[in-house]
Amino acid sequence: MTEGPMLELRGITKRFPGVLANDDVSFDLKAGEVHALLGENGAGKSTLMKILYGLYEPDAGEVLVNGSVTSISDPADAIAQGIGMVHQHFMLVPSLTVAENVALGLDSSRRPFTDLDKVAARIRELGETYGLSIDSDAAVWQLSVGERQRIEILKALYRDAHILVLDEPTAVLTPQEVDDLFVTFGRMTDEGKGLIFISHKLHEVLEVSGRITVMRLGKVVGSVQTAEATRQILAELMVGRDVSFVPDKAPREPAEVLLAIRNLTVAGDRGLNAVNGLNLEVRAGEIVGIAGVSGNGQREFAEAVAGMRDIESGTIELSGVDIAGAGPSIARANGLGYVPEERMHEGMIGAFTVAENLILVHHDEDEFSNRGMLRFPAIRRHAERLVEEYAIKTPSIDTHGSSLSGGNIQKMIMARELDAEPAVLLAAQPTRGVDIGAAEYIHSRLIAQRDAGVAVLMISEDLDEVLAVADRIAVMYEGEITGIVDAGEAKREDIGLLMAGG
Amino acid sequence: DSGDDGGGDGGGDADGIRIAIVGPSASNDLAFTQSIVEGVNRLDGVSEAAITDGTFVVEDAATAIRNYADEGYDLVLAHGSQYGGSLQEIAPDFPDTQFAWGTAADTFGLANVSAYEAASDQGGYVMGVMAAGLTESGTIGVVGPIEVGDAKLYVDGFVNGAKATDPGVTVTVNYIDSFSDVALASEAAESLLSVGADVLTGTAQMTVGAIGVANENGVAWFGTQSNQSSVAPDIVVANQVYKWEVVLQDLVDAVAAGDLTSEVYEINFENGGLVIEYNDGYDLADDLVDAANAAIDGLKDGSITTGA
Amino acid sequence: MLAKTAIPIAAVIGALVVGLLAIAALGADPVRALEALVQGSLGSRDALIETVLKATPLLLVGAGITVAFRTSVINIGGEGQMVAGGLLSTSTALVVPDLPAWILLPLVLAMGLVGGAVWGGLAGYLKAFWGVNEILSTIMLNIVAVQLMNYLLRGPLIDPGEIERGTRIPQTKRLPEAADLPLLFGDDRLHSGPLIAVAAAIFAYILLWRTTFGLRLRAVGLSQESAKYAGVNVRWSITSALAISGALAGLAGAVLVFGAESHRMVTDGSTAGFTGNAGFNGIVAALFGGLHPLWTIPASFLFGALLVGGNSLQRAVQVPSALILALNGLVVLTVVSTDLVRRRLAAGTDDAHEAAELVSAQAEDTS
Amino acid sequence: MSDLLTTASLVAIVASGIRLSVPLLLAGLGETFGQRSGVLNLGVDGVMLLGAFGGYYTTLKTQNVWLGLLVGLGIGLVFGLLYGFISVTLRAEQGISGIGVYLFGLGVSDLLFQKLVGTPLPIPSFPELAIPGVSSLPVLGPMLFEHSIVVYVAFALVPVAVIVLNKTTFGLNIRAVGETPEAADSLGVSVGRVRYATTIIGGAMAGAAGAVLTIELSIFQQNLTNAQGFIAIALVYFGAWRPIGVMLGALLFGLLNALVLQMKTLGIIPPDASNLAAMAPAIITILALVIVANRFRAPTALTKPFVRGT
Ligand SMILES: Nc1ncnc2c1ncn2[C@@H]1O[C@H](COP(=O)(O)OP(=O)(O)OP(=O)(O)O)[C@@H](O)[C@H]1O
Ligand SMILES: Nc1ncnc2c1ncn2[C@@H]1O[C@H](COP(=O)(O)OP(=O)(O)OP(=O)(O)O)[C@@H](O)[C@H]1O
Ligand SMILES: [Mg+2]
Ligand SMILES: [Mg+2]
Repeated sequence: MTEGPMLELRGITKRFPGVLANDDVSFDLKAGEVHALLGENGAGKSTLMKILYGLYEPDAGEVLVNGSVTSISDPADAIAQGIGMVHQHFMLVPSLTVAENVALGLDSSRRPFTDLDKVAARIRELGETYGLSIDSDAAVWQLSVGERQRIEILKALYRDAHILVLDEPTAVLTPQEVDDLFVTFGRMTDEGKGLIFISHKLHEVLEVSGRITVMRLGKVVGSVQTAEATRQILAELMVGRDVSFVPDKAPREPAEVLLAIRNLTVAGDRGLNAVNGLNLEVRAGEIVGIAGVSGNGQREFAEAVAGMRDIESGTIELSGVDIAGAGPSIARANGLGYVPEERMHEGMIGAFTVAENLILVHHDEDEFSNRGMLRFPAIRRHAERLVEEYAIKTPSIDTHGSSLSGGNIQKMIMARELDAEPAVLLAAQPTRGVDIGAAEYIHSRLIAQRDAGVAVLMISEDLDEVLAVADRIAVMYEGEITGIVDAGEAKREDIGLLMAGG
Repeated sequence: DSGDDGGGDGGGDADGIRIAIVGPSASNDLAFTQSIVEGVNRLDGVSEAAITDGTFVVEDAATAIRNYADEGYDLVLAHGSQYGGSLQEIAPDFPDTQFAWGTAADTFGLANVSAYEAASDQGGYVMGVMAAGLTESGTIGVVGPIEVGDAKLYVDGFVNGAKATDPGVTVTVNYIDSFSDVALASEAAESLLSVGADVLTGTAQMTVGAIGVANENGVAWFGTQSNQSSVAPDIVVANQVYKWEVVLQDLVDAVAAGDLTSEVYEINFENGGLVIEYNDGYDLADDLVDAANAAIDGLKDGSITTGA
Repeated sequence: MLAKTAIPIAAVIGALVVGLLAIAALGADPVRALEALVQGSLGSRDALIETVLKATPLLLVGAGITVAFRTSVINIGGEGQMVAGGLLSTSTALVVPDLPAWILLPLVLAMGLVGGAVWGGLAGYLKAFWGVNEILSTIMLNIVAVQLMNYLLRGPLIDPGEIERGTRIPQTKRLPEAADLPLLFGDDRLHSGPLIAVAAAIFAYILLWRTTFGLRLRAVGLSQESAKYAGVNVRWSITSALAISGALAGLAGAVLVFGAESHRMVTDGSTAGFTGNAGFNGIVAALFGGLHPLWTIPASFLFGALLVGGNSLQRAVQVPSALILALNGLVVLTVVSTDLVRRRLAAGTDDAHEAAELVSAQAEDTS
Repeated sequence: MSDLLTTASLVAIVASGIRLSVPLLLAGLGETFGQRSGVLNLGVDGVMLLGAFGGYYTTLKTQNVWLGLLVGLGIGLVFGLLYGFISVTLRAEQGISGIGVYLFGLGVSDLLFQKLVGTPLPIPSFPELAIPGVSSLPVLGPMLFEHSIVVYVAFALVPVAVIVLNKTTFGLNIRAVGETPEAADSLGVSVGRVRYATTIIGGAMAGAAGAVLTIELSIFQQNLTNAQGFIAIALVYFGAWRPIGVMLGALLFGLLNALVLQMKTLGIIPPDASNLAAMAPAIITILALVIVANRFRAPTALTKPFVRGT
């Protein structure tokens, strides 16, 4: 039953204002296989899949399901064709229950009424068959990312999808959860379902897929049988040159403690404590990397340190001053620089110009304002300088922030934060969603800061990044630091274990 | 400028003068504005009557008044007590145009401004007399808008009339604090019924709501400002109706003769500007009609005062 | 920029055509109507003055609306805020009538600002600190304002003459001449209100795009998270945005009182009797102007001309004034409906973009 | 004060409050559907007026109140459709387009009234229905069970709305579309169609509310609703987008107005202070909300047009 592809994409081209997201892309999927789609951020993977799922109209190209050309102009068509998709950004209604989210858009056996009990029963069955257990009556907002992930897969299975697209499903999972997910993959392929698996994590791809297709800048740059692939080959295909997985950095002696966090407890959005009595010190001239699987309190921790989130108890001392709960202005006034995880929604304002974004947090300083009036000449000079200094790719300083690429948005934010010469720099997921080129640049900037005597605290879910950049690695698990090791003698496996709470 | 660019029905060349009315509510409000429109339509020697109704915005009214004057209308009626302040400023700019302000009693000492008002307290008084005779429960209800101007005058006259006839009756007045809330007026009437009122009256355009309630409950209703019998043929006893033409005719004639007038006109029973129109659909005991007529005579010869 | 003006104007024309058809259907002469519409609003010096005066409260309210909208709060409380401003400034003039003009006039205008700011700021405070949606609070505060007006003009503020004469018209006595808005050219009725309104629009522009405070407001309007990150006190910003919006509406109220021919405050029992619906129409004017204070200047003029022309049309062909109201509604609908087209064409220009983003930003803080 | 507490006046207050709340309730329930799906319609009052005139004119001509109600509902339905087109298809700014609908309805209803009717004539009102058994209860009977049929219908619609919103697939779609349209869209739910449906329901209910108002009053007049449509919108926020909450809001507002009226009738409120008393319902409504406000969140996508792929 594995002869003839169940799905074929031919010559797909998709253009967005300013970007050629997909450039004559062809791709196919056979029944019972896991076909991995690999590529840097912005390579065009999601766009291709969104076209397959009817969310975007392709400018050119055609889609064949079981050998016959089909037009998929919206998700309903895709679903009807047996195509299911687990989106990179969850497509769930937080205020609804699991069962409601699954039942959404389906006919009910008890029209016009919902038949949620039946849905729940079916969810239980599927859960057992595929190893995806979940409480159907729980409201989604109460569930962990891992659980939400399961709902997304269940939604597809419930609609008996034969073709399942999973767009970076592992980004948010613990190693254990990833293993469980792969078990589920196995059960699905055994039934002859075909899976398209998108990921940045080479070892995962190598572990689970049968075929690997690599995209770069909207084009397919290679397709290999997993058996013949290696990490190095894939990395070079992705980036187009050989990648230095480790940035060069000279050893350096840390000096006095600039950031001291004691017994910090922070409540999460759902009221439960996301950070429990956490203790941590960061010294001048060192980079402390916080490793951990997302959802272990890193976000709440970062927001608390940045003054964005009220705390339950504990202290956060910046150069000796406790700024806990005082608000972002106070934190900044005491020498904190902050590169937030929520780049788009927190670090910048899309409809503000580059120039405006570059003074967003310092607009009140005498350099940029005089008795409440903005000083445009100074603001423009400042912007020109930073764009130059930090190699921010933008048509002009009057361009809207939202029109910059992810990497350049990040550079813009870094530029703003670093130019304020902070004593302590907090960078959350600094390279998530930015391509390797920009990532290398950002890493070198962080190291330069450290060399200049700044206390750098970097939070990342990308263990390789932490290993490469940090001097000391603190592992965060369920709101606590479960261990601190020197990057020198850190072993991947040990840290992985700590990340899993072991 | 020539008068020809104003007015809908073909210029002012026909014999007779051109009148413009500016009124605050709809010209079919069964109340204040309708009364003047009907009055003007009954005037002789009028070639054209232009109407701008629903002009509750005082500034818009001022504009309309000014423009009508500007467009050469011979007589401009500012039919709203709230327009006075504006008219006082406008009139001097058009010394040859005759203005009239109603309902009011002040001409600001301007040669080309007259004022007209209704002795609505007189009608109110007479209605009160009949109501007092009609009530069996001894409770009479009044639905008022906001306690101001013409409305207050009518209500006070009504209360005094009833009291004078039978000191024993209680007249309960409910001002709903709105000229426009028909639903509230209707509930005010219900509320009055709940305390035993078996005769109702009310003034201003929102009272149609109250009439409806009176109608449903078969409770007698006394109307004012214009004939409301059509709204509730079975229960409207009588209406105080304004015959503005009675006083305005003088004004029209004067204007036609080319004179300017600065008078305060009042329509009352004496000059026949106020009339009680009985509803044929309602058979009212003769003695009450007599009582009403007696009161009217008394008011005419001054032997009775409304005390309002 | 072209799209910004061309599209709304085309929309207005479209609506007018429908209106003229309706007039023909009512048996009146549409050509005369059109003539009167244009003549009565733009055709003569007096007509122009009429239009400018009509546009004045629209511009004041509209300028405030842009500030509120840019902070992504919907202020539909303009009516009540105008009344509040009118009442406070009127009371002030009655309490200290003998002050010299150079003190009294600025004082009463300032009181207009204060009255409106309190009324609007109250809604802002309730939203920011108590989560009371501004749509609910402003609607309710409009009701409170009208009753307050009727109470004061019937009682404490009423012209003593009205009591003596027994006519009891709910109006103040003629307010001190020292508080009259100076006339610009002596003889006609063009007072300095329009200048104040234009100044207010310029103020709103400078506030929004030239000051740190405005930067904060716009940040809050586009992304509360980013604003908080930038150290902005979001609650404070929301409160002040509605207060400013209310203040300008309140100033419009004061201008109505001290620029009115009667130079007194009078009520017919409704807010509209005093405001002439400027509290609502100002929102429309602001939209005409693409939620930009400076563009709101011509937009208010256009809309003012439409209102004045509509009234003159009514007088000329004697159609019921209700038709004019319907026509205004139609104009608003056609303009707002073609806004997407306008945004598309104007896309890329900074604040078109920003206005577009605003629409999506609305959601987050509608709570 | 003591007169206020007599059963007679208590009965009057409650019965009156219930009557006053009915149009608010009907319009509010309709608007709740729209807002739950993410569409705000500030034009409710205008649609009410159009429905009111349609209902009045039909009843006047046919003397059939049910036909009148039907026509009012139908007119509302058409304008709901129109508003759907403006706000969903054309993605117009919802804070403003509703004002256009309001002005349009205010003008057109009055215009048609003047042209087609002229002097207002009375129309029949809905038959009263004393619920057998309970209506003979001493105090409660006249308070609650001697109303016209539409009153019971209006309140019966509350549980219906609750069930539709929470127990049907349609309601599920509405809630999803109002919170996370992209999620609903990704499962093949047509965001546009759902929102059209709710704006149509909202319009129809508003039109019906207007018809009920005019028929209950058995008369029409320009601006008959006197801004009740805006109050209905406010009550949707008051009720935190839940039918029960909207009902409580409508009852609160109606009862407070009835209470003030009764206190005026009983002379407890002196005429001089009566304007101040008339503020009470509005003020108390705000204060009441201050107490509950922070517990509830507006539908996330409220006033936010949906565009796929952004
Ligand atoms: N709706 C959109 N409008 C404009 N540009 C878009 C849109 N969606 C994607 N793009 C651009 O198209 C390119 C490909 O984006 P896409 O999301 O497909 O990349 P990706 O491979 O999925 O990246 P990632 O690994 O971060 O998910 C990027 O440059 C992105 O900025
Ligand atoms: N948007 C703003 N507009 C005007 N003044 C502001 C604004 N934001 C802050 N301020 C002024 O600066 C003061 C401190 O600002 P800040 O943002 O630090 O508030 P805060 O008191 O720290 O509250 P929070 O911790 O919630 O931000 C505010 O109380 C206010 O007086
Ligand atoms: Mg992607
Ligand atoms: Mg702060």
